[in-house]
Amino acid sequence: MKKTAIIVTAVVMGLFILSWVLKANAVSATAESNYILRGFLVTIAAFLTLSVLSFLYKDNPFYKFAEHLFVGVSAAFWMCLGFWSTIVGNLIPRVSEGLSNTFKVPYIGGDWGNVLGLDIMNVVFVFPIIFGIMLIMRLSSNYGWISRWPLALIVGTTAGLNFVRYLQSDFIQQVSSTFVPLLGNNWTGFGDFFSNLSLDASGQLVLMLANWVIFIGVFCGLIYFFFSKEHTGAFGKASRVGIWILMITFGASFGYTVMGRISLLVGRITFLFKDWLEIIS
Amino acid sequence: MKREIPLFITFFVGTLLIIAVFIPPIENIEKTFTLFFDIIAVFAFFLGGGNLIRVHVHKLVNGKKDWVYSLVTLGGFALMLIAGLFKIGNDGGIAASVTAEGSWFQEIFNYVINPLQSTMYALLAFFVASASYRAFRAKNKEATILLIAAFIILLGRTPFGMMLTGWIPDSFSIFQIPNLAIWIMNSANLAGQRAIMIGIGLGVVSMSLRLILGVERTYLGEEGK
Amino acid sequence: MKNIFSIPILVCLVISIPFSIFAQEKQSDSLIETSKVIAEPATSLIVSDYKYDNGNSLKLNWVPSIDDQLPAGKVTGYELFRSVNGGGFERIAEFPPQKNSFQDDKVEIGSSYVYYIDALSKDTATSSAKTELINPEREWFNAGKIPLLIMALIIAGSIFYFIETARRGKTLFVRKIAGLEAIDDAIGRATEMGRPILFIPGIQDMDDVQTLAGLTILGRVSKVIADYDTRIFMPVSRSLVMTAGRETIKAAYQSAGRPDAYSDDMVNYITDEQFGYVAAVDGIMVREKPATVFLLGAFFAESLILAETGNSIGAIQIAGTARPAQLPFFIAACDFTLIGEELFAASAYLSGEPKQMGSLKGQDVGKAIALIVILIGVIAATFSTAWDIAFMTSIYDFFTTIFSVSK
Amino acid sequence: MNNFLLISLSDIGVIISLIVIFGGLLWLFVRSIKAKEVDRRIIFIFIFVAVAAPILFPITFQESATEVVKGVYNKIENLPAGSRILISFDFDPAMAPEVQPMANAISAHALEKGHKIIFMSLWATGQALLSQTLETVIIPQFPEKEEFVDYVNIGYKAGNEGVLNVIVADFRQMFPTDVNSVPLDSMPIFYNLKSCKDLDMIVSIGGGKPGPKEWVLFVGDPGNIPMGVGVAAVVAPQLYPYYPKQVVGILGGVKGAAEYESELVKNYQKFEDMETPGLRMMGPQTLAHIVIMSFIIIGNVIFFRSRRKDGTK
Repeated sequence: MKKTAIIVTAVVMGLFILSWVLKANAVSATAESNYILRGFLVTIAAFLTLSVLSFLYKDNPFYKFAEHLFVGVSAAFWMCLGFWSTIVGNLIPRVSEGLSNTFKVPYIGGDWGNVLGLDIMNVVFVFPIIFGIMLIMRLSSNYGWISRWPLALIVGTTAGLNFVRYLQSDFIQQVSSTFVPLLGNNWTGFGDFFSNLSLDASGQLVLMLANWVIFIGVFCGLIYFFFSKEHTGAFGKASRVGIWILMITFGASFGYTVMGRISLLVGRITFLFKDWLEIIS
Repeated sequence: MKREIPLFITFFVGTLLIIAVFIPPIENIEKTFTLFFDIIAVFAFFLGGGNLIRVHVHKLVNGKKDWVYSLVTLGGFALMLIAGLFKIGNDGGIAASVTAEGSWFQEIFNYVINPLQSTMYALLAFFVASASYRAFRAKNKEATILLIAAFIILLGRTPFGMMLTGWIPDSFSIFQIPNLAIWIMNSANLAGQRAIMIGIGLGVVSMSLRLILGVERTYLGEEGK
Repeated sequence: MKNIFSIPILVCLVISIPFSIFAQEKQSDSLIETSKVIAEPATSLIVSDYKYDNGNSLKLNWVPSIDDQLPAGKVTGYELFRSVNGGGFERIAEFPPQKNSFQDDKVEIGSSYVYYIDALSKDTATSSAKTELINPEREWFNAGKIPLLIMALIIAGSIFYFIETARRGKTLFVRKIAGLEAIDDAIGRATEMGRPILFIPGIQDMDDVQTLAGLTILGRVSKVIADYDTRIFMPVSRSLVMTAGRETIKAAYQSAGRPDAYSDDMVNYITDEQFGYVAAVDGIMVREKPATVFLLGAFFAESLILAETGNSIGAIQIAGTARPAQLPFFIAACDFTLIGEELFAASAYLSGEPKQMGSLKGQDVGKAIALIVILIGVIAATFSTAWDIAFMTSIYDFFTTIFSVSK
Repeated sequence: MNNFLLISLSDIGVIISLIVIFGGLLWLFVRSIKAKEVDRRIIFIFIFVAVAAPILFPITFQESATEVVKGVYNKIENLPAGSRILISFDFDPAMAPEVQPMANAISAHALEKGHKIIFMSLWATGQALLSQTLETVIIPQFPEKEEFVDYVNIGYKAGNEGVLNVIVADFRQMFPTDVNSVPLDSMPIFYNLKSCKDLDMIVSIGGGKPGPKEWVLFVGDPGNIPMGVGVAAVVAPQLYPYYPKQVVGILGGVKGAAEYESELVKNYQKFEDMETPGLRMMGPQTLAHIVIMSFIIIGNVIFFRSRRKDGTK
């Protein structure tokens, strides 16, 4: 067991170096000056790609390596971005002119005027700093409880913002979008309707049917979500239709999604074939 | 005090933000609070980063199983942090964009994070297949409906849908599978999505209210009373 | 039953009274000028402050040129000019023929404005008279949002009402929710097998209500865990969620009387990066082989990666999210799925507290309102488009006004 | 002669891979009649071959634009020249193969019509992809267009929906400068443009959060600005409720991109020989779909066979 592991590692290392050399050689033919580094970078990208794909077979040391590297590098990636774009980009310009100059970002404090000789914006934006520090108090065992304050602030913000937002876009807007005319948009009477009974995809009957399905679907779907009433009798039947509609929705969304997922794999395989192996152009 | 102040903060901020929507002069206050959140979240990064270091150093020192990999994590973390905070290789010094082309930060992103990220994402192509193989079986009425809907849409997304049903005359073109697929997406699928969305809207409203009123306070580590 | 439906009907009736008055309000048309020989200017250009805003809109009305009264008349369109604080006039908008009003949303409080409008014919433009100088004004209440306010009050009111009713001791019925019934069994199973439980609260931060819903369910789950002494892993992708998660589990252990059994290592921050997090969680799954996996919160593309990996190790999986796009994957790959609203209801349901149960009944009032309004709206829309019945059209207009996204 | 050989080589490749795929599926189907479950790794191999083979030996299919896609196309087509359009790159490299073709096609179309484009991103990781589009599509295809006049890249700002909340009222508060620290006030394209409300159209390309949905909720709806969206296939059904009232059209996944490309190729001489990554990607798509559908059938055959077995016992 141990032996095979060593052999596999050795083979992979060998291939890695081979790829590095070949790749560096291929890159050196172009204008790129730093071809040894470039060859290494493309090789490592390919190596990491294959390492992750190997997880499909089973967990293995290569996957573990890729996973741990990913965690470390990406955690630092987001930390740096948060620092530069939020702290330097959004906080400093609002609290301190001196620091803004140090970091060479345009100072925007002072937009809100002064009270008692203090810049309002400077003062207001000291609060998140205080709350941020309170959060870090978590590390202290005696004063850890104070980290609940910033947590409470955040939860309050979340609750307040989402209350109106969801009410508007997920409730109110969706309700009014369901006001569909059950006879279609250009109804010309029953006579016309019966003399023109085609199942053309953009035809009147089909559009009408869609509106019926939307109406009944939303109606029964909502009934399914009722919590305070036993789903029996007519109510139960409607809730059952509701489940069916939900099932169609889930099936349809699933089927529709497959395409996107395949594209991602196309992207990766193209990378391997084109940028690494260069067997397609 | 340990209890009441956080509850009061939640109540006060939540109520303020709801009322602000209706008062034009302070309707922009939510932007300030969104910024507050972003700033506090960056402070939280220090907590998270510190925790990450603590966990892996702990593994390393105690020589726990797979400690070698903790070394990889710590190494990657340190490398990226230095590259990003000191903007190594970014032309223009401190004012340069942190993601400038050619910088270490961007190179590591391009050749390490990007392939890892995209390949993890690409695993979905395989999992979508294995999930549909296992889950789409006609076990009962609901599962059968799920299966049929998925199958029609899948067919409709390929040229084969048209090849199979292209012979159907135009006056019955709804039965051509690509048309049927679009029809399902725009009717039943839309209805289901809407019912779910209306429900979610109410769920969020009710949840927000419970939080603001302090009925729900688990996140503070307290039992509701 | 009677309770749920009677409230919204009553409420609809009451709120419809002031609104029907609103709907009746009409602009008085001024008389059309007598005709002249060439392309006439537009007349009666009136500018007024747009009420109910922060002073950033002005409303303009005019009577189209007399040559624009017939279809295919001489007028090809209009151009609107504006001067700010006595400066030069600039063109700010153009309109097709027959147009007679405009709302200028690009004004600032503290500035003054003058407008005039040009009627364009094939090769000339004739100007209307200039308007009076106007300053946009700031109001302290946005009356344009009254419908939203009313909806918010009704729904919040009924939730509040039922919370109070329940608090006073009236028992309210709540139906069973499949996934939730399974939670205790799933934890019991993990205990029997001696394997851990994995809890994943989604990948969003505390600014998403779904994360909060996940955490409240965690509160109930960890109580059972503390009793059974089962191991729990909770890798998270946001450090704020880590903080909240630790607080939650710690409190559960404390209330179970076993604070020593709690350790901060139960909850760990991995990385903010979506797929980095997924890679790590997949690793944890195949190495620790949890018997039960909870996926409750906001999920994106990773939903299926996590659920399929969980399935491959034979774990019982209970999932729930309010992201409609991810629900199909959970339905396909997990044993139990909380669909949308059920996720939010779960925390209330699991708590078993009357107050929380009451809020569920309040939500149902919201749904009842939606059902009734949809029914009326659909009927009105049907009759008004098919047979053009004025009464139905006004009902339809009334409901679409209330149920519209206000600016 | 050489050319002829090449074509036939690729044809042989196509034939061999098709035989491998369909032969394998047939074998599995025969096995399934005996109610034998298939290991998930076998499914993985099939998917890999079905996707990899058409990349090596290209197979393409015909596409024609559907109504929802035409909605976006026609809106850009019918805006008067010189209109200002904002295009937001709200995706990361992982999502890029699916949605970047749309971003490229729409940008090229808008510039060709003489519109002015403001590029931005709500995703930190979208910024690099945005530069990529500028360098590989905009600059080579439209060398006559000037930065700051015809297009500008204002880059990324952290804050997700917060950013949207601000720019719907004021751009300069969030983006005082463009990505290279050039103040917005110095650019002709930003002349008289205070907030999103002054734009003629917004196109958001993405698939996660924040993305097109947030654009609709925070900018399109409150500002009453025409919105076009391009999304990863996974979220497209979720956006259908917004069409046609809140968005003018939706491009869903690679198929949406392929349809848009086919429309461009059909109507513009300039784009006749353009890169059509969307159209090209439909080959692997089709084969993979067939494989998945076959596995659904195989799964059901196994299910019914095993149920019958259980029944007779």
